[in-house]
Amino acid sequence: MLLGMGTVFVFLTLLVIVTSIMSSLVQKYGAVQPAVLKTPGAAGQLDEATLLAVISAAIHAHRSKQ
Amino acid sequence: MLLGMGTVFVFLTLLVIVTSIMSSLVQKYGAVQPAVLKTPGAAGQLDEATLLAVISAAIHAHRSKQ
Amino acid sequence: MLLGMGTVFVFLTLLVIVTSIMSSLVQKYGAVQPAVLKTPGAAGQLDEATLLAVISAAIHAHRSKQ
Amino acid sequence: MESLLQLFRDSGLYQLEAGQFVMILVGLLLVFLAIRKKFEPLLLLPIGMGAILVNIPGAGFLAQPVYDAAGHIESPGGILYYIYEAGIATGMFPLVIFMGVGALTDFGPLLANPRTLFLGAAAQFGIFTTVIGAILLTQMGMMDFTLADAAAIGIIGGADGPTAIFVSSRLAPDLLGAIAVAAYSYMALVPLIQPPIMKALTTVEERKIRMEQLRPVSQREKIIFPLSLLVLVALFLPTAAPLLGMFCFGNLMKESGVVERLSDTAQNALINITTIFLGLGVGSKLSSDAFLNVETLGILVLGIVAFGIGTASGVLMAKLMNRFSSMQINPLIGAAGVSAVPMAARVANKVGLEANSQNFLLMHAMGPNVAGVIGSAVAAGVMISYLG
Amino acid sequence: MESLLQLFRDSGLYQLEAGQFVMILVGLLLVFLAIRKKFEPLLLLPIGMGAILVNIPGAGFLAQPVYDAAGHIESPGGILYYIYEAGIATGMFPLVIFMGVGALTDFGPLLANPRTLFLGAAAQFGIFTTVIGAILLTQMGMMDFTLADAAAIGIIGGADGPTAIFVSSRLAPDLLGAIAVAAYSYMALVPLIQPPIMKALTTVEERKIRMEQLRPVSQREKIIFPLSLLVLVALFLPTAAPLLGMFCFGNLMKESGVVERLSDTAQNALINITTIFLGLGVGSKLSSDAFLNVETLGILVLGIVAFGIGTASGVLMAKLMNRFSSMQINPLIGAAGVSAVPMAARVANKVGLEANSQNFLLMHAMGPNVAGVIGSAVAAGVMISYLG
Amino acid sequence: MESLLQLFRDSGLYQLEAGQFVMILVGLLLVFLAIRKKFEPLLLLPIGMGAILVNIPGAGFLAQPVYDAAGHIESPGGILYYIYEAGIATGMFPLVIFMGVGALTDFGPLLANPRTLFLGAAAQFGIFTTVIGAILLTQMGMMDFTLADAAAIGIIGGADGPTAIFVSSRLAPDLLGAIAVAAYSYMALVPLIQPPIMKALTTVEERKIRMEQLRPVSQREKIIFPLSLLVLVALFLPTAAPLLGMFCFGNLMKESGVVERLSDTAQNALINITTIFLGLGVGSKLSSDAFLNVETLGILVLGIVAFGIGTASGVLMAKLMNRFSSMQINPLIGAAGVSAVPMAARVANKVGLEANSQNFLLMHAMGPNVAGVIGSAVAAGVMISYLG
Ligand code: NA
Ligand code: NA
Ligand code: NA
Repeated sequence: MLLGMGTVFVFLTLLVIVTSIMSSLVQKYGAVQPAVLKTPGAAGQLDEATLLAVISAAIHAHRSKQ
Repeated sequence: MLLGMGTVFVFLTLLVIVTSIMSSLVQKYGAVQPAVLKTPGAAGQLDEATLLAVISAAIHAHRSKQ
Repeated sequence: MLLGMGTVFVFLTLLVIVTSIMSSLVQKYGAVQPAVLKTPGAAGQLDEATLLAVISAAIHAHRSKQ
Repeated sequence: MESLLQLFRDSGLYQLEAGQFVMILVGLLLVFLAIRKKFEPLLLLPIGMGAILVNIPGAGFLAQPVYDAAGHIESPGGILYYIYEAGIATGMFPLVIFMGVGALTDFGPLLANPRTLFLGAAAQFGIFTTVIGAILLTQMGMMDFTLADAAAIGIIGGADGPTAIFVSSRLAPDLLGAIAVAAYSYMALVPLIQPPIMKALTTVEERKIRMEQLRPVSQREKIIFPLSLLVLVALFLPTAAPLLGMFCFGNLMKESGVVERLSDTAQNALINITTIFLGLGVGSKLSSDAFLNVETLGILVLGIVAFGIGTASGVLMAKLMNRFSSMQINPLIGAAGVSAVPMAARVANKVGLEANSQNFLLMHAMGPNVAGVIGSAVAAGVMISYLG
Repeated sequence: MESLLQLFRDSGLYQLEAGQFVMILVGLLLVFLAIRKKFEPLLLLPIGMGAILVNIPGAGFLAQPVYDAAGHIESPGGILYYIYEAGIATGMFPLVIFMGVGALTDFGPLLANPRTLFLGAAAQFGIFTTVIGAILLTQMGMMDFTLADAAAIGIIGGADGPTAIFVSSRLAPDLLGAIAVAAYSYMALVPLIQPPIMKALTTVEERKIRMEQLRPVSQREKIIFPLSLLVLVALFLPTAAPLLGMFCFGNLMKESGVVERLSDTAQNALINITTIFLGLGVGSKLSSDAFLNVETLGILVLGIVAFGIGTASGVLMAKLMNRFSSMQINPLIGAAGVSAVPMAARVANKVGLEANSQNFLLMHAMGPNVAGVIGSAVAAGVMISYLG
Repeated sequence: MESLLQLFRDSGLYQLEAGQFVMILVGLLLVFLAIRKKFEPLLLLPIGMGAILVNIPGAGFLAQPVYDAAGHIESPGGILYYIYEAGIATGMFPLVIFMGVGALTDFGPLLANPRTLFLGAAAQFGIFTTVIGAILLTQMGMMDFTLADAAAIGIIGGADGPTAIFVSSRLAPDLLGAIAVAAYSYMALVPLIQPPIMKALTTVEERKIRMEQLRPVSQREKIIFPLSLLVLVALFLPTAAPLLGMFCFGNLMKESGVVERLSDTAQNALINITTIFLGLGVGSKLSSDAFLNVETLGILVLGIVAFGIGTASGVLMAKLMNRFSSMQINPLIGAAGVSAVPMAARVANKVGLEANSQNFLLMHAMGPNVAGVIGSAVAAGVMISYLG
């Protein structure tokens, strides 16, 4: 059981090391903080398409009035 | 494979014909454009019942005050 | 089939009796009407934690400005 | 050339039998009724589509999967096969729907006036009469129903779709399609079927009876009620426990107020997903050989008789109760005892308003209405106990 | 000591084979492309994670369950095993996704201009060319594809993920992983792959063609269309009925307007849940022995050829149609016939705007775009009819 | 008469055994604790209802289905049978829940202060001590636990419900009910169990330690972290990969920001649906013969011991770390290392505020809190590696 507890510790120590290295690398090289873009992803694409559709329809409608 | 492609074309040609006939029939006979009713369906019925309940409760309450 | 119908009646009669007793007991002893607390339950706990987090972060931020 | 022949042999035109063609038309009719006439569209639209799909020759929607010796899929089954076997043959879908209905049900009106449970009991009279009717028709040689078939048909009179499907899946799987279609069709026809019966059995004076405002019901009563019901079921009618147990569980999730996210899901995402698949699965039972026969006609006739008797029994029970009590009940709300929530309650309200434009019966009718749900589940338990 | 050895023997380091290591890197690459490059993230993120998980040695994600004689589970299977067997081997997940896509699709632009169906047909040309290509490669001894494999690979040219997965699960389960990855990758690459082809095959004048505004389409037409399509499928191409039947059902739920809660669920909770599991299940097919071989290279090359030919055929078909009709079509919208909704339509719009900044093609391109979905499902039906 | 006897023989009263009656009371108690005392109601309400249902004699909630020779259902199984076999025996439900928990978890505080992972490691000490305790109790002849049983019981000390259920389903299915009930009960009792231990092991001065504000963590770190964790698991502890793989997948869906609709579904509809069925399925393991015995008592006692030791170890580890570092940690946050997210973190915050009303520890405690989730999943992997 000591062995079990040891494994948990060794594994989490590894994770601390990897995480620390990762964080310092990101902070060093990923200098430009990526703005938290709320990209809607492919899921949002249909909505975006709808939006574009609405806009182009509005433009059409506007033009046909002139 | 030409056969496969042919089948796709024949099928979609049929669909074009059927769709065109359907559309012209609808436009001819279904003259009165059915207003796009947002009928909430049976799902909404409970809500509607709740609404009615609230209304009748309100009327009761109003009356009991008089 | 009379038996079947009888069973339904006997069972629902029992339910009427039990329900009536239950209701009168609740109205008698549960005098203090438990306000209908909209407790968000464990599910809401994360949100609550987030809220607390935001508050404490705001306090920290405020303090660090001083 | 060979390929062309293969394609033609695969085509629907080549394979289509008359029965399948008629069933596709039946499916289209159900879709039409759902969309145009708003006949219980949540169920009849998927059922109609399921009926169309299952009758497309060569499409294999009901194909059984084939496994090789190692247990790997050699040829996959059809989607409707999987849906039916996993959700309907097992009884899972109607039970999950019942849980969702429980989470949508407010027992407040029933708790404010528990006597309305008698109305919900009386309205199940149609169920048992119909069973006798089905047995008689068989004895007269006009139909060929077993006792189990008769019981499943009778449940149509309970005006409760999931209960009818659950009982059919246990007692008469072959009739499931016809029974479900009949149950949902008659539920949709409540505004047409009930009013004449209600008016024939009541005087204008009775229809004008104003009922006392219902007392407010505490949250605690609403929490204890489903638990009491469940304990009674456990003690006296365990065969009704699957349906009523899930129903009480759903209701407790709602009323307890501590698991709102589960209650919301049971009322929305989960019941909707299940409804889509339940409808398709029921539709898959509408094959021509199961539907296009004289038994279906018998089911439709017996179903509407059951429905009518249930409505009448509810109204008459209310009149009977008025003889023995000073607290008068408007007999119209007895008709709501058939279930068909909340349509039947609204019909009672509407007929009441015709007699007296100031008489709002809706909340009073919701009591027998939800009592009817319990009543038909109890009747289902009785049937399964005798015949299951 | 014994335990320590056991732990080491269980560890990934000890067991990891080179192939698994490479496949974990492939999984990480897919995740990277999904997150950083926004390559169809809804699918490629779960697929990438599935690929990583399935290649962890000793984690047992694909372990088969072991049952004892009494039918009880002795040793449970891995989660990816259950997901793959229940959802992908059966064809359930792609069909449920297709239902959701149907509920997300607006056939209005197609109904306003049904001739765009020809563009959706033409763009399937790539599918059939690729099949011939795959057969040739095999005859030349460079690859080893059966006819069924070739058909499944060809569907990549249809630029429709669920269709490709459905066909692969029926005709070439071993290639499913590579085919799905290729299909979704190329769908994501539409903005890179299509424009050069579109520009090479059209003159600036053609790209400037302004199209008439689309007529408004009534709700009734939108309701009748999916039913007409379904009847045609039933009569002439039943093997396409699983895909198109579910698609029409989803669309009818949306357009009928009477089952909004079901339609909402099909468009959201249900399609999302299915997408998560579909992605993981597809990823589970990315084992090193199934993916790291010359066939995958062949699939990738053939896939992009199919894609390119499909794009070109759509554009050329539009030009051909302009010869025979006075109502001019901007040939750019022909490229949208490959499906990849709505990315391909947006690319057509963008290339059109480059030629003429007042030329909004998006709505016009949505017609061939959804026609492409129908077209590739029809092509899938043809393939399954010949080879299934 | 015969029928009446049948009904009576079917009734619960006739069949009810004392054990079942007691277990129904246990179910009602769990429901009461869930509703009135808000003890983890999301799980304990469904578990309690499942316990009631499964102990209704003759209701058949756990009935096994019977198939005929052709593979058709002759007699369907009970709903709890299907739920348990499909979702819990397979391990699917806890894994799906873990994915949802991943999508709900913010690793920000942990990334800002990765040393808190040591606290999450230390708090697993209770797990291993308990295993030894269970073995000792068996050797003393007081209980009868196998090594696998002992390991499953120990996981209660991890204060993580899905992990406990997952491990039990693999190592000790017979104890699953009691272990799950113990795990969730103690998680609910965190505000009662932890404070005395925390206060006994710390001085007022220690509890007053103010911690530096956490640095902001970039989105990129949050994206890379779950992938790093997954790679480490793949390399060094594959048996923890099912739990941590799904957890990392859920977290990546959330943090990547490109699949919001999937992440939302994983956090809501999907986790809620799974929670309902997981609870019912766990409850179905609360049969009288599995629960009403001395082993359950042992599990309850060992569980709380494990919990207490875990809490103490976390606090002591924090004190130890303060000896070797100038950056002081308030030892109270060590107690949050047991998991029980976010209750344990809130308890740390509350006890901290009692010592110093300006000391907000919540965000600092979230680090060890989520570290505890990782820690117990790692411990679970170790157990399965040794004993699975
Ligand atoms: Na009823
Ligand atoms: Na296509
Ligand atoms: Na833990």
